[in-house]
This record gives sequence, structure tokens and C-alpha cells, in this order.
Amino acid sequence: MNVTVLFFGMLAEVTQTSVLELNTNSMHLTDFQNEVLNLFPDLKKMSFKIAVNEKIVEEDVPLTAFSKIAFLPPFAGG
Amino acid sequence: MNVTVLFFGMLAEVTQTSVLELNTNSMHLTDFQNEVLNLFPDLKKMSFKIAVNEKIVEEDVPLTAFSKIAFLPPFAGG
Amino acid sequence: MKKSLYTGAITPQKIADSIAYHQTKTNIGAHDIFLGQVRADEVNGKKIAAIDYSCYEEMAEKILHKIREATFEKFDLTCLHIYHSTGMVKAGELCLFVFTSSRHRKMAMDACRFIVEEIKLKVPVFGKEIFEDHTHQWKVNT
Amino acid sequence: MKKSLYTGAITPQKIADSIAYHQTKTNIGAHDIFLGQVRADEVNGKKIAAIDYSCYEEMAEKILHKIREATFEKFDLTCLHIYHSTGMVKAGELCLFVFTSSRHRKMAMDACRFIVEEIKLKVPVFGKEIFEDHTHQWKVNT
Repeated sequence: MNVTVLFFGMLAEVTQTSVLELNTNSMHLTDFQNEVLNLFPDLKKMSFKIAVNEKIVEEDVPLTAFSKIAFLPPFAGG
Repeated sequence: MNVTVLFFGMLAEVTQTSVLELNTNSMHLTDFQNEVLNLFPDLKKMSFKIAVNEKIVEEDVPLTAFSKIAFLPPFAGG
Repeated sequence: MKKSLYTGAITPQKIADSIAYHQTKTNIGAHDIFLGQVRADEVNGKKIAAIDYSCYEEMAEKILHKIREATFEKFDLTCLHIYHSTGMVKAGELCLFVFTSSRHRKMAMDACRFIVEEIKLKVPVFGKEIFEDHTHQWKVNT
Repeated sequence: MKKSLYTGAITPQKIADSIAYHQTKTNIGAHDIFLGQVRADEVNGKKIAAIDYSCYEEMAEKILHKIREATFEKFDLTCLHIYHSTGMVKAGELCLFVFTSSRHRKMAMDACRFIVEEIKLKVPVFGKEIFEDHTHQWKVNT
């Protein structure tokens, strides 16, 4: 299936893209995350959180074709 | 000696004056305060603090001809 | 000595000017502003239309000066401004403006709160609450 | 849904307009305003000239909406406004404007602080600190 991946801030600088459609066989977030990290090995040294459909996710969750997965660097508002 | 007496807010309403020169024999604040309360008996039911020369005074202090004695109702700033 | 007592209501424009003036101070990271506004409270069916503030001016300025000094000693601030109205301030208008600036938010916020509490407690200001029918009562702080 | 993200720097005039707008609400007794200002910090001899804020916009607005709701639940407020800049904000300019209003000071101040902390913690905003020589680094919150 195709899922949408978003990168923000310094992560987008590393991946050199801010949005990506990715064809994946991963059915769960952890597998998918590893796929992305293998695609962009420089991400492995960076600290980030992941949001699925605009919600921070800290455990493994199933993915669907509607999943929009965002890689977020440390927040720096204010 | 003559001392200056000031009344503020609702106290000035009761005494119907905001400043007064008072000739007194009192050498100390407590005696002087009683004099003033006898002059304006309605003050007795009111809550106030006393400032001598712009400083709140809570104990008995000696007075001089330079003493400026202010009767202050509860503060209500802000 | 810097004056803190201010005749009449404090206008939003005065606040904007004060904020704008601090934009050249580029070591500031956080401002906190407290504003006191006169409420149109209802007492026994009568509405407060304004507060007429009087004060023991020389003493009030002295105490406000001391509060400023104590604040700078306790908190790491870049700037600090305090304005309190005297005279008539209508319901909805502003009577108190406390403005603290610091590198970081915590200092600015802690200092602002400290100042507001000190003012309420220590500054000899008296509020005559004027009702719409021109009768009045004296403001009591809570 | 009320928008909180704001393109470019927040101007003192916007703040004045917002304050003035609340003068008709005569049940308000206290306002607290927090302002975040971009500092011209020096890093290895280079000065920060501006911060270019980017964010995950849909998520940020959703989270800001939740923060607003949580604040109204926790604190007895009359009004509440939050604005955070996106895009370029120069050193000395304002990037965050939190405005709380209540009958009494404690509520307004507690709520304002709560919101500022929540924003720092939960809103996906990212600051690219641009130096005067056009190089950059990424802002880290403390």
C-alpha cells in the first residue's frame, strides 16, 4: 500500500524532502519506521517523535493506506 | 507642638477633611491616636493603618513637630 | 525617581508603545504583562460605572520604588514597568499595568505575579466605586 | 475552528487592538499577557538575526484547540487568545502572544502560565535560527 510520510524542521533538511509517498509492505508502524530509517540512515542519529494522522504515537500501531506518518524533531515553539 | 494629620479614602469622608494641623501635647503615637479618635469618634469603628512620615508604623513611636501622621483605610490598589 | 502613578485610565495605545519600545532590546526573550480592568459589578441592583482612585501619592511612589528594587533583587529581569491609575477610571478601562521582561519566561512571569501581589498588599491606593446613580462605596480588595 | 497560527511577527498594534476589544467586556477584572520575543543570541561569535518558524500546521492547530479547551476546563476564564507566528520573525520581534482574561487575577495568571508551558511542550513548531551571515541552526527549547 501507499502511505504518506512527512518530515519537518531539521529532519526535512536531512531527508531533503518534506513529503513523500511510500509504497510499503509494513503493516505496523515499527516496521515502517525501520524502512524509513534504512532509506535515510542519517535519521538514525537524530531525535524525533512520530505522529500518525496528526497524533503523537508512542507504541506500535497498525497502518492503513490512509495513514499519514509525520517525523517530528524536538518542538521549539514560543 | 503642631503635627500634620492626613486622612485618606473613606476615613476622609468620615472626618470631612483630608489634612489637618493639630496642636498636641502627646509625645507618642498611641496617645496622639487616641486624641484623634476622640476628635472623630466615628473613626473608632473603622479599620485603618497609620503611617508616620510615609512609613507604616505598628508599634508606639515618639512624635516630633516634623511628624506627618497619615490615617490609611484598607489598601485597594489594582 | 521613576513615576508609577498615572492620571486616568491606561490606554491600549500606551501598552502598545511600551511593547514596541522593547523591540530594540534583543536580549529579551519573554515579556509578561498584567492588566487590571475596572469591572461593572452589580451591588444590590446598582452597577459600578467607574472607580475614582485616590492615593497617598508620596508614600505610594516610595513603596512602588521599593517594590521595583525588591523585584530586581529577587528576579533576573531586563526591564520592569509599573503604572497605576489615579483619578477616574471607567468600567472596562485599565487601572493597572505591570510589565516585566527577561531572557526567559519563568523569571518574567514569577516577577510579574510578585509585583501584582505586592501592589495589592502595600501600596496606599483607595478606590471609590461610583455607581451609575452617582452614589458610591469603597472598594475592598480580595 | 479559531486559528492560532499567524504569518510573520505579531505587532504591538495587534496586541493593542486585542486589549481594546476587551474593554466592552465589563465582567473582566484581570488580563495576563505573555509575549515571546526573538533574542539576538550569540553563538560562536555569530548573532541570530531571525527565526524562521515552520510547523505541522493541521496538527498544530488541532493541539492548540485542545489546549484552549483544556484551559477553559481548568480555569474560570472569560476570554482566551493564542497566536504563534509562522515564517520569519526578526530578532526583537514577537513570535508568541497568549492573552487570558478573568474576573480575578489568579485565574488569568495561572491560566496564562499553563498555556505557555503546554505550547512549548506539545505544539509541533520548529524554529530555524538564521544568523547574520545566513547560516543557520535549529532552535532547542529549554
